[in-house]
Amino acid sequence: MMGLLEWILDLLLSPWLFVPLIYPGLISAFAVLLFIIWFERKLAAKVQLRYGPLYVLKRLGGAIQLVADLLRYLFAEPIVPDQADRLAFIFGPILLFASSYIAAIAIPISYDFYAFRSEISLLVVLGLNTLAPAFNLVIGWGSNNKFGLIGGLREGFLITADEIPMFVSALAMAVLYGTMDLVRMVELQSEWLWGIALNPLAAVTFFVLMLLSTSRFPFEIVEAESEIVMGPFTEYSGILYGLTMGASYVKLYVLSLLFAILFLGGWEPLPPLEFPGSWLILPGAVLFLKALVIMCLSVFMRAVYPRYRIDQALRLAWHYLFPASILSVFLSLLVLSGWSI
Amino acid sequence: MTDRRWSSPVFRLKGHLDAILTGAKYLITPRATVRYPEEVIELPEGYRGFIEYKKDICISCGLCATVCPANAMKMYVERAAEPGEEAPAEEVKPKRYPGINYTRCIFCGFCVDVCPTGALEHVETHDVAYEDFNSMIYPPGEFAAGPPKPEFDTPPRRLRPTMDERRGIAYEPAD
Amino acid sequence: MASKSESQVQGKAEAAPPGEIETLLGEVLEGLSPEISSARGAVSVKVPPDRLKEAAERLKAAGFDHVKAVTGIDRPDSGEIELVYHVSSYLDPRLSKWIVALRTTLPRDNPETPSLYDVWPSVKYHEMEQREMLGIHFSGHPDPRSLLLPESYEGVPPLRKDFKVKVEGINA
Amino acid sequence: MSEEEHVLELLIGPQHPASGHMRLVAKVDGDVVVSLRPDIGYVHRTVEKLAETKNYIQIIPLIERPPLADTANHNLGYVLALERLLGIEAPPRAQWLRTLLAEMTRIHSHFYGLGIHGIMLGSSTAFMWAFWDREIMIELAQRLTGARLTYSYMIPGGVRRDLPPGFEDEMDKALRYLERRIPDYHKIFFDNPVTRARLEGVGVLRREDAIRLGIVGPNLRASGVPYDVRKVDPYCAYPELDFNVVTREEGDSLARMMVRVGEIRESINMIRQILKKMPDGPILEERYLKMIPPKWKEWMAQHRRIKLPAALISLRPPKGEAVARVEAARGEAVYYIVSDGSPKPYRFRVVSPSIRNVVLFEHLIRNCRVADIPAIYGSLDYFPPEADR
Repeated sequence: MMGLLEWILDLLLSPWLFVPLIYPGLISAFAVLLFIIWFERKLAAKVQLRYGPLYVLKRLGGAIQLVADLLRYLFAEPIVPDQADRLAFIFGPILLFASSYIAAIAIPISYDFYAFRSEISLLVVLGLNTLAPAFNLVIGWGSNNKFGLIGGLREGFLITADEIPMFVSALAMAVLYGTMDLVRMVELQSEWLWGIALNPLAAVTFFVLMLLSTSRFPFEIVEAESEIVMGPFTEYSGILYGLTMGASYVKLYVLSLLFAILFLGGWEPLPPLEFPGSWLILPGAVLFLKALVIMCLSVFMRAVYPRYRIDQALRLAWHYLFPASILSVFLSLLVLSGWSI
Repeated sequence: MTDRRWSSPVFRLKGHLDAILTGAKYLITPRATVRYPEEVIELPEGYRGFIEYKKDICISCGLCATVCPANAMKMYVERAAEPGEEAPAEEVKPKRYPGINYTRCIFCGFCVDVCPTGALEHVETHDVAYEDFNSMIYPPGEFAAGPPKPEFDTPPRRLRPTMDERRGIAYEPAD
Repeated sequence: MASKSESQVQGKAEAAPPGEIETLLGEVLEGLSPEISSARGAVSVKVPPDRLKEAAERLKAAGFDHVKAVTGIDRPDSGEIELVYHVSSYLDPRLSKWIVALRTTLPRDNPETPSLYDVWPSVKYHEMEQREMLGIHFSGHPDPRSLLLPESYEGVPPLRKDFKVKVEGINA
Repeated sequence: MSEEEHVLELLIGPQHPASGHMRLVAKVDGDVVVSLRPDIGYVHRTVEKLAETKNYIQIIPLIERPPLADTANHNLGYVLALERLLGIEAPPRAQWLRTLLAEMTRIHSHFYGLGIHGIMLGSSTAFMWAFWDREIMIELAQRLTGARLTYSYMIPGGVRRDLPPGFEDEMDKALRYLERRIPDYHKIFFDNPVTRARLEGVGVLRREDAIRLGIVGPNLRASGVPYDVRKVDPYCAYPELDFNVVTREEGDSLARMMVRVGEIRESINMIRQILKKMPDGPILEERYLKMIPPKWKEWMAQHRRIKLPAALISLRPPKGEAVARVEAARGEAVYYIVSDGSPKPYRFRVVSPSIRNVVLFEHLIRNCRVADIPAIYGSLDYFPPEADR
């Protein structure tokens, strides 16, 4: 009996299962999702002189509001409109959610704990992460709704505008570290300085692009309630809607983890503690906390900003962020040359 | 008259910073919400809420029903005695008394202001929930039995609003 | 804010003394057989229906640059519908003191009049409203839709006196 | 491609988060709005016809319903027209009290408009803040009138209540609070670079067009026309108040918003002056005051309220007509009453500011982007029930 339990524990703790399934994969993604949406609402509410979610578990300020919402979504009937393309309509949200989360498997959580280590793991994360917006297009087109169509097209415009500069500003860090291996990047940062100090331009650009690609304010353009109702997700209800709504937060989560690794020193510095399992828990927790701070900062923007118009967001991306990302590559080279002197 | 400063990216950057810092400042500002069923705002004196009817001083003039803009107030004829039947005086010569229909009442207070004897007066209540429309209609007898009162599961905390220079309205415990 | 001084000038502008506005209107509308009257601070000019548009054009030229209200009044007793355009001016401080009621009467069974949209575009929605509410036909109006009533509405135009509102009486 | 193939007809409303009770029929080519047609009437409630069935005093609550955020100014417009018809005038203190409530209402109505504009641009903070600060004036108005919005405060010949005790101090604190808040609004919303980007140069209404189309209120003044009924045809206490007409020259959405902000500041100043200069005296015209039974005099003085004399219930104005205009928060409101000598008006005409501004939808929302529809809509402070009446 004990043998079986140990075997299961071993299996779960094996990185090939633990990473995609538990952390930073599916389960922690869900947990973060439940927390961050609640926290976003609480933050906005505080700035707006009100309480936000309160009555579901009042002692903790309504902390499990999202669990209640999730239950409601689960039991609500997902209505598929007659005129919609059923296949695209139903599988769109599932694939959207899956593709938002899938990049998490390539994220290492300590020097020796990762699903796989590759010379190009940065590219794997960025590449997988680019998949998601395509399904927004599918959803928008498949739901056969004019607002959905416009929302999908907006996403289509934004894909290139945010992904290309994001690639470049992430690659600026690869240039700086001389590697695309995320584990090696953390190692180097612990020897030198955090990435954000070495190349602040890349960090700022990456952060703004993160907001843009995950549809946070002020770039909440794809959904834009007062303009196009809910964009691609206008026709959705029930758990399918829940998936579409969660997808962008999961994407934010993955990108925040990446941000923490690229710019904030990953799981370094580790607190000098020793306890059973600390080899896994400590670096994981440090990385998670850093990512959480980034996420909180991102969702705080809801309380500060209105939304840009799509042409303004595109102009910002192409006129300012894209040149800034190119500049950050040169900045990396400059830093490197300064380093070698 | 367009502000030229806005064309400068540095000025815009300052605008972004200002906005974010102002948002952050309000993270530590006290909230304004009154959590209603647990806390109840005390209404000012003279609030135009539900109406109290003192039938004993009513002179059946019908002005309240005439002035009512929403036709909520109506004069009801009390039970009239059959000819020849022995009955109390008010049933032989039936009087009319007002009754109110709160599905229509708009709480303008004209009836209260026009009542020549002061038989009608507002009470500071506005939050009564009904289960059906019929129970919102009060014929004279029920109307005279007193205004409806809100029911709370637990007695609410009463808050008195006072103006405050820093918070706008400060709600302080009333008792 | 730049025009603070301008507005103060306007605020202090002398009102046309009584009589002056009537004289002015008389001059402007000369030859259109206007009946000018004033009561309770309001000036009223009545013209025959066929002169309405010309009167409007002349008033516009005199500085009355917008219409505040278009009102049809159904008068079944005399078999007429009275049409009133309340006009005034934004720019001329001497005229903007006044609201001039330009009025005419139309036969009740076939109320038709040229739309004043060409003269004052500001009448657009008011005329649409009077059209559906009183059944006045404004020929040349650019928008044939109904405004407030549903397109499918049929029956007596609601603001005609023969459209009766059923009201619950106070003793009902 | 032919026109039909690439123009999409977008039905915005009446079931849309930002349409209000109306439908906007937009023709969209890509992200550009080719043309837009407002379809109103979804909340038409036949005020003009209903008024013909009601006594004059019963119309007061009726005309307060359509312009819900801006009741006092419309109440005032109607009462002024009625008083003109009756040939009476309210005593000075009543005039000042009317002005006070009118300006308080202007402040909370403008906050309402700014808040709606905020949420249309996606700034939930501006929305929530504005709706909270609106509450300040509503709370004070409630102490004065006994109701939050539907005051029915002004009656022919005067007002129904006098200032409650301690009102001046409370108002002073409230005004100082609002003055403290406005800089924060500037930082987080008005001067937020995103707001600027969304509003500057968007929906420009040129001065000539504003005049030609008969636009009213802040929308007119944002296009550089200093027309304000409070200056042009002053009523109540306005001739004795020192205030500026806020105007802007640009005529874009930002200018319209900033005119409202400026008017909030002017109203704050005006309320200070009103409370300082308000004369003492009765709050109801003498002839009506005399009709109130003497036994109520003491009660009235104690409660600072009046009793309605029965004569006010069935006013019979002489045969004739009267027209009055007021500067309501959203613009000039015109009231036109035709009396045939009976206790009910023969014809009653309300021209609310929103019905005069509705033409701006088709005029301004053209050759702009889909995202500009709510940006311009919000800047107009258009209120569908007020337009539909």
